Amino acid sequence: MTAAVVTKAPVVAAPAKRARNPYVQGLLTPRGITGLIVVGLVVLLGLAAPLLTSYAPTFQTSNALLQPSGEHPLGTDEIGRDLWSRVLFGIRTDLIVVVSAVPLGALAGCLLALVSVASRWADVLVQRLFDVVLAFPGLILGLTVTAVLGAGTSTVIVVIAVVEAPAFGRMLRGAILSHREREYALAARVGGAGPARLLVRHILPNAADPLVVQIAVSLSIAVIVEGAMSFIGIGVRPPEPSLGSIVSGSVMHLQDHPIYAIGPLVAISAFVLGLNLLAEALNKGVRR
Amino acid sequence: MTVTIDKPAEVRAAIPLLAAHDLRVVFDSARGPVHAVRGVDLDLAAGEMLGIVGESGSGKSTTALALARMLPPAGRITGGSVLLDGDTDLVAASEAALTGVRGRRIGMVFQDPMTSLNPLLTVRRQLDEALRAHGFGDRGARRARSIELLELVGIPGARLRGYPHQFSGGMRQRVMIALALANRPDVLIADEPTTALDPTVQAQILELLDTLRRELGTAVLLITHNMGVVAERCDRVAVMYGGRVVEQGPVAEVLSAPRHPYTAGLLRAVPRLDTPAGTRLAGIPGTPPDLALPVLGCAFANRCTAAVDRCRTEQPDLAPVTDTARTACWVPSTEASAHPLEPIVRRAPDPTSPVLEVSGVSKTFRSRGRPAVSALTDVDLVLYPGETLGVVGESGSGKSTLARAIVGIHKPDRGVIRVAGKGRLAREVQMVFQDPYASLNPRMTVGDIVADPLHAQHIGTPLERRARVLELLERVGLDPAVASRFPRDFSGGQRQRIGIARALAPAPSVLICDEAVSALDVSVQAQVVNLLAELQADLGLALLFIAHDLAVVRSISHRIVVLREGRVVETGPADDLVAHPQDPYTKALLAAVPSPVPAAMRAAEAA
Amino acid sequence: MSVSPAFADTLTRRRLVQGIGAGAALLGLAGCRSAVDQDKAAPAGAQAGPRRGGTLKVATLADLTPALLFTQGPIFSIHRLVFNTLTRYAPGGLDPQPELATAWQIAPDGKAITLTLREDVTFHNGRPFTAEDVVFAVRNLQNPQRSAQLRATALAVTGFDIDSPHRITLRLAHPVTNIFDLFEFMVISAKESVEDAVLGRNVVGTGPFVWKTWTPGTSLVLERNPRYWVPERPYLDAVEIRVVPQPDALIASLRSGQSHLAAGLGGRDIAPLREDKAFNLREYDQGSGNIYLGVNTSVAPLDDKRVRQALSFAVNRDRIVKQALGGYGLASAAPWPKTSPVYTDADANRYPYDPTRAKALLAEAGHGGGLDLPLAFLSTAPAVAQMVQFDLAQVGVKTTLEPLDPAKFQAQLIAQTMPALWTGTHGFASNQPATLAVSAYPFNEAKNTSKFTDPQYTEIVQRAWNQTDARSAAAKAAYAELSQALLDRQFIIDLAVLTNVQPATANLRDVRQNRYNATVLDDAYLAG
Amino acid sequence: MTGYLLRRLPSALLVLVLASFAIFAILRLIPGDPATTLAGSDPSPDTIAAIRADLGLDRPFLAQYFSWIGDLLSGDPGRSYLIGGQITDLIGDRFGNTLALAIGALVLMLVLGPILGVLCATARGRVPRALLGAVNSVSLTVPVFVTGVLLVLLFAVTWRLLPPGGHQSIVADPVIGLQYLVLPALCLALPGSAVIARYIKDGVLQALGEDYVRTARSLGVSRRRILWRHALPNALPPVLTVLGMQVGALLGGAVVVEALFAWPGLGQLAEQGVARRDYPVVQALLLLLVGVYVLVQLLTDIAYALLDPRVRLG
Repeated sequence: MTAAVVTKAPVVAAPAKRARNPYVQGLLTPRGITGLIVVGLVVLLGLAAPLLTSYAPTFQTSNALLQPSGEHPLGTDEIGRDLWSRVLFGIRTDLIVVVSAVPLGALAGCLLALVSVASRWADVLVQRLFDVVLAFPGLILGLTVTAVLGAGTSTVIVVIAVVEAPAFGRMLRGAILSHREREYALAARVGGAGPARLLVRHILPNAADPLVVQIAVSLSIAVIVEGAMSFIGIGVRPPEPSLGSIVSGSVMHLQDHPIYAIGPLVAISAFVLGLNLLAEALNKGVRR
Repeated sequence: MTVTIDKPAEVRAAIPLLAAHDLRVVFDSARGPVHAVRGVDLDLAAGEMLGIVGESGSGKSTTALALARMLPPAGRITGGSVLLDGDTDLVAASEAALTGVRGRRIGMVFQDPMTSLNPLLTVRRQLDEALRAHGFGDRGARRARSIELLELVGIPGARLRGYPHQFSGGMRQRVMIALALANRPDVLIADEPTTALDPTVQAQILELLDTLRRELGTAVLLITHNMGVVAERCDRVAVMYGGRVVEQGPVAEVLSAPRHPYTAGLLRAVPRLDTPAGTRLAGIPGTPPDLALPVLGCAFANRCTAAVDRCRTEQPDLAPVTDTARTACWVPSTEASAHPLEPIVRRAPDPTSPVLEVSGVSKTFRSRGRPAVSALTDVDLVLYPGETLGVVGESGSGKSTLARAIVGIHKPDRGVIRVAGKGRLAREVQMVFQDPYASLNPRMTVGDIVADPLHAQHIGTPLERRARVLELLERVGLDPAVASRFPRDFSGGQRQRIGIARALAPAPSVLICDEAVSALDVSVQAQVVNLLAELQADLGLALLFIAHDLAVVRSISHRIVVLREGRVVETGPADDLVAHPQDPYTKALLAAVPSPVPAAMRAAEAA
Repeated sequence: MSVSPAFADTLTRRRLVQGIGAGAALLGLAGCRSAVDQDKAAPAGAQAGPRRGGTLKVATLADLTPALLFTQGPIFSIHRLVFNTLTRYAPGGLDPQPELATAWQIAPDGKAITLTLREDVTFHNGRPFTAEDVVFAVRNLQNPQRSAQLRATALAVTGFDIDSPHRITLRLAHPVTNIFDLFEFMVISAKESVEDAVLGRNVVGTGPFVWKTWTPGTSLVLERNPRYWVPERPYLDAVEIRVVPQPDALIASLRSGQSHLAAGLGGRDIAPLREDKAFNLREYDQGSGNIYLGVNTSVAPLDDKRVRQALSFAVNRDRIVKQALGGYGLASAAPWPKTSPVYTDADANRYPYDPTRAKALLAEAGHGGGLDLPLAFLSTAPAVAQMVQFDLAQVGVKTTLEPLDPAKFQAQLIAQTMPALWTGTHGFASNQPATLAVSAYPFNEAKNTSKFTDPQYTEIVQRAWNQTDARSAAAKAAYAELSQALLDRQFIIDLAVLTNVQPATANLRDVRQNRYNATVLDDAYLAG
Repeated sequence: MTGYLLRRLPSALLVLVLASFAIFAILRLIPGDPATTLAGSDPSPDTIAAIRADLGLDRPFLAQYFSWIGDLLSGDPGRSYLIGGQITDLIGDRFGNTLALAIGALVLMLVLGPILGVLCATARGRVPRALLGAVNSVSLTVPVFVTGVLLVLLFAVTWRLLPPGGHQSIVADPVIGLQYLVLPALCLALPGSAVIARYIKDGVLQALGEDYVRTARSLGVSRRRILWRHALPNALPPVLTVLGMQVGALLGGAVVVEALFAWPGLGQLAEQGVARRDYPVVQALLLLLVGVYVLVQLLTDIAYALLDPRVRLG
């Protein structure tokens, strides 16, 4: 008779393991914390730029290519602008660019992915479209788009968004297709969920994990693309500083004034490295 | 250090071939150390077959791996010894010495033949590698030996050049055995070698192991969760629970007169093919211990009906109860346990008008670049209100395709599926899925999961839905308070209950259970099967119960349908079909099911 | 990440050390023969006087564009290597010297010029040079597809009288002061090869070097013309021109001895070489163009001369020369280099840096409250625009920078669609002042980017151009008037004359340039 | 296998067609045209009109597109308007240089990546592991123009071991040519190496946890053999996919590296071509890049099939 008792008696679940958000869990690893600190520091420097320097980033002193001093912690550039100020405001520019470009690209990619899973016909076209975008090296795409739209921050944003969109699109498409066949999704269909409910309520929340990781990865790629575009002279408009344009300016003076390159190199490397650490940490958290 | 040995009479070696003493294994996990094996004593004599049985988490596979120090990176041996030939302690041996032992002295066969062979290398290369590792001859000799080995396990030597993916599961397991036996080891450790295989294949592989043992004189350590396999093949058995051996002795003795309450419970929970339809299975209450937490006293104490205070404070050691058997229990039962048969209270089906009719359904899967696969061909079946129709068949028989076609996931190419009743299909037919882990959306609370069909079909007001969820949770034996928890907090059996609650939410008239209990341990399986039987009786549900385990199907079904390669080969009342199978395939299926009753005892029962 | 114990100890210290050793071996590659020190060990024992032989290696920032063969090349021109011209100006002034023409006679009314040609000249393909080739050269420049800058002057030639194979008279529509500018500019090419030449297949002239092989974007090899009409010349066996499209690499190629001469570097780029004794920084007195601030006079309030003059006062030309040009330039409000017949210090300093005066002028024009204007610039050259922007901001003229890529910049320049302000460069100020006014588009009296029209200016330009004798007092007066007109109207605000400087190794001697910056290697040699 | 490839063809062709149209259209959207560049530095508007007519740029858009496609199909991509020379020669030459750079980088990648990856997968102890991880992270993330500048600062400015930029043909003078190649190739190879290292590390670690490795261990196969014969080969197929994507990244990175090191390759040609609106050159170049991408994808698929019998034998 014991068995009968068992099935009737309410079963209490095992003691709840701390049900922490997987992202938080990933970020609270040594890697994640390092990433947070580095990125936080860079972002803080960028946001607090006006408070940390007495020079405007476009102010030109009469002294070009000065060595670092108390007055100019990183020296001055070839037309006498304070490099410390330019690096800080350069971070700011980069922040604006990546923070607007990556979500734009993600949105575009995700919308295309949704179109793609909705119809076979659209799928073929969208996938080939992604192929076409991926087939062009990012910078050559940048060159062409810049030639069409003219140089400037908005062009950089468009280029980054276009470059990033396929990654998001493919990722989301793959995730949707695979989650669609999982048992919980089938169960939802058996339960009567229509395509919209299935997608929004069941599949997307589960398929979103890799996207969150991809956003961190894309942010770091965006910093690199902005840098590379500015480096080859098709980035943000002068006289606004960006990390890439400062590096670009410094290259002319590597031989006679190498200190010029230090500030932007450190800033850009730390930024990208930090974002990558975050991406890795998130990835670990999600995979766990 | 002396090891007491209980040798079967027919084995006369003074020193066991392989002996483990107080073996302890700890795994590192996110939740801290897990004491998976907590002091195991085992010994294996030359030429014998020792079975280790236990449910998942009992530590049987970990023990098997630890014997050859093959633990995965997270695991480590924290104590005890493993003596080979009575002198070489493998726990303390160097890695180089172990490499010499593995494959040469101890061979291993693993559970999943699909993943246990290197997919990139031909069978020949893998056999060659095994031989080469122990310096077997030159290339030519190794090649000759490889052919010999393949033929030994019943594969034509010509298939030497094949890749693993070109072999069926059973064939791969044969290759695996050939690999393990390549260097004629004295000990073969077989870790659930047939669990992933269909019953008929399982029988063949076990037969092969048995033959090879007899011919080559290899001692076999057979790890399994299947009492029937132990009963049919092993000389001795060790029952594991909570990381320890709780009972050990000759098979005939342990299975017919279990001394440990756990062994007895396990034996009661195992469905037997000869149990008539409509019999209640006996589950073991509760869940296995969490080995990440300290275990005080007997690990089984809180599930044991006979437990006394001492059981909860003091850990019993394995102690002799007879000349040949030992058990670790403070209150071992002294007489052979009866096997009471308890009928399920169930309604008679109403055969007037079918609630589900499947007629002439065919389904073929086509994918680019691969030959088309006919999953279903002209399948007919009917299901009446209050009836349980068992569907059995081996992998590839089309069972799951049939289930999915009925609930509308697959659209049949031909044929009609009719569901009586007024509402929409989704309201009338619901399904319980196989995988308790994959079938619940990990991002939703239990309450939301159960309420999902109600939301999806716009049934009831939010308040009504909430009440319904609580009612359903209680109905399937869960505390309604768990509604706010997430699936990850639940065990497999509990998740299946959640899945059942979800399926019941829209008050369907047909419930389809697609291998719904296959992934569960027997003690839990019995609980879930009983729950389903009760629900059917209470709610008058029609149940389509799909499984590959004939014994379980018989116990719950009114009628049984046998599927083979997408066709119905036989159908009939459950007891009739099992007792008097007509189709040769049904006969073969039945013959392949091992009975958990030792041969001697079976003979006694028959008499 | 945890690792199976079976794979322990794989990375031992020993292996790490081995790894480092392997890395060092890889670098050891540099030990055997280094690209850095290649050729640096020049044979000792410098000898006096020209030396025959050797290959002059030139590194240049940009390749030649065959389609633009007959225009003034911006970087390194092969005009005077493969070709000759009819006459050439003597160094330091505008005195024509004989080259393929040995003598010339201008008609009294200035409407014809008769040339006597050398008789001993053959093209590289063996055909003798005759008067017909002069006719072709002029017609070639008249062809709009050749894009020649001196086309306006070439079009003034209305007819040809060939007296003999080596004597020809060019008839002119009107007296032309800059006819010798045309002759300095106009290369004599073999007409049968011109279609090949503009496709870069083969270029045939009469010059000291013969076109050998061209690998677009990479290199051009010229070999000594053994039948050159100047005896014993050239000294060099060959000229190898390599494209190194990055200033740093260009300097590196000089330093490593891979090239003797670097072309196309700006004053700022060559700073690292200034202290290095192994190199000469060759300066040529005619300048290599001007940087200017263009003003669209159709945009209010830039139609007001006072506003334009205010802008001119607001710009710190000295700082631009110092920072943007690395000191290699002449801060000047007038376009003329110091060698120009019309150059005066007063004109150059007509608009000294004077923000106060600029503000006063702006206030006078009614814009004391400041202005906000777009400022376009060539995206490849952002420094000057940024400096101008900063200076203008100091007097209350706020500007928004608009980068344009070269093609777009050019298109807008020509289509007169430049915004209110732009920075750019122009040439043609180093010869007869009239050439600037008729050949440099920004200054064209009839149609220019500034949309500036002024009958008085037109009259002055025509007068300066139509003089019979460039050295006459009337001509000089007209030139001075032209200069004053430009300085007063300020539709083009000149900022600085670029110093023409080419770094070269110290052993390279006697390199010259003509007035259009084409390198002349007739007498050049590599000292031992 | 052949069938498997044949099925890939239609989508490859579709990519090429879509790309050719996109390329052609985008170039026409760019303000300014080749005529303005051809007209020299101080041209007059009628000069430009004459040149436009001469180049056929005054014809309708679609007519120009189809005549381009027609020429391409007949094997003639035309001549450069500005740079001069047959486009096949021009691009062939630059492509050769970029290819030399890419191959150099690829070789470095294939040497550095697996070494680093295997070291990462098998390293024991906190310090070596942290060190290798740091090397990997830094190479992976620091942009090429930053590593490029650093490499120049170290090897060319400070130590004067290698030239800071420029190019010499490897064919003509291997020793010197190689010295020019080392820095740009290294700079280009670093991120890819790190990606490969990461995939190999993950793949090897994953393979080491696979059942067949357990089988090999149970057979007494030595750990070295397990690493090289079992784990590494099984880690390779995903690396291959990544490698295919890295080739694209190589070409993309080449633009920056070529700019930094004055390497006369496709990147420079593209930059010049776009800047001067040299339509035929840019069109051919971009289409070539798409072709390379498509080809690399196909090659990746083939290599994948060769590596994995499950794909090869179906």
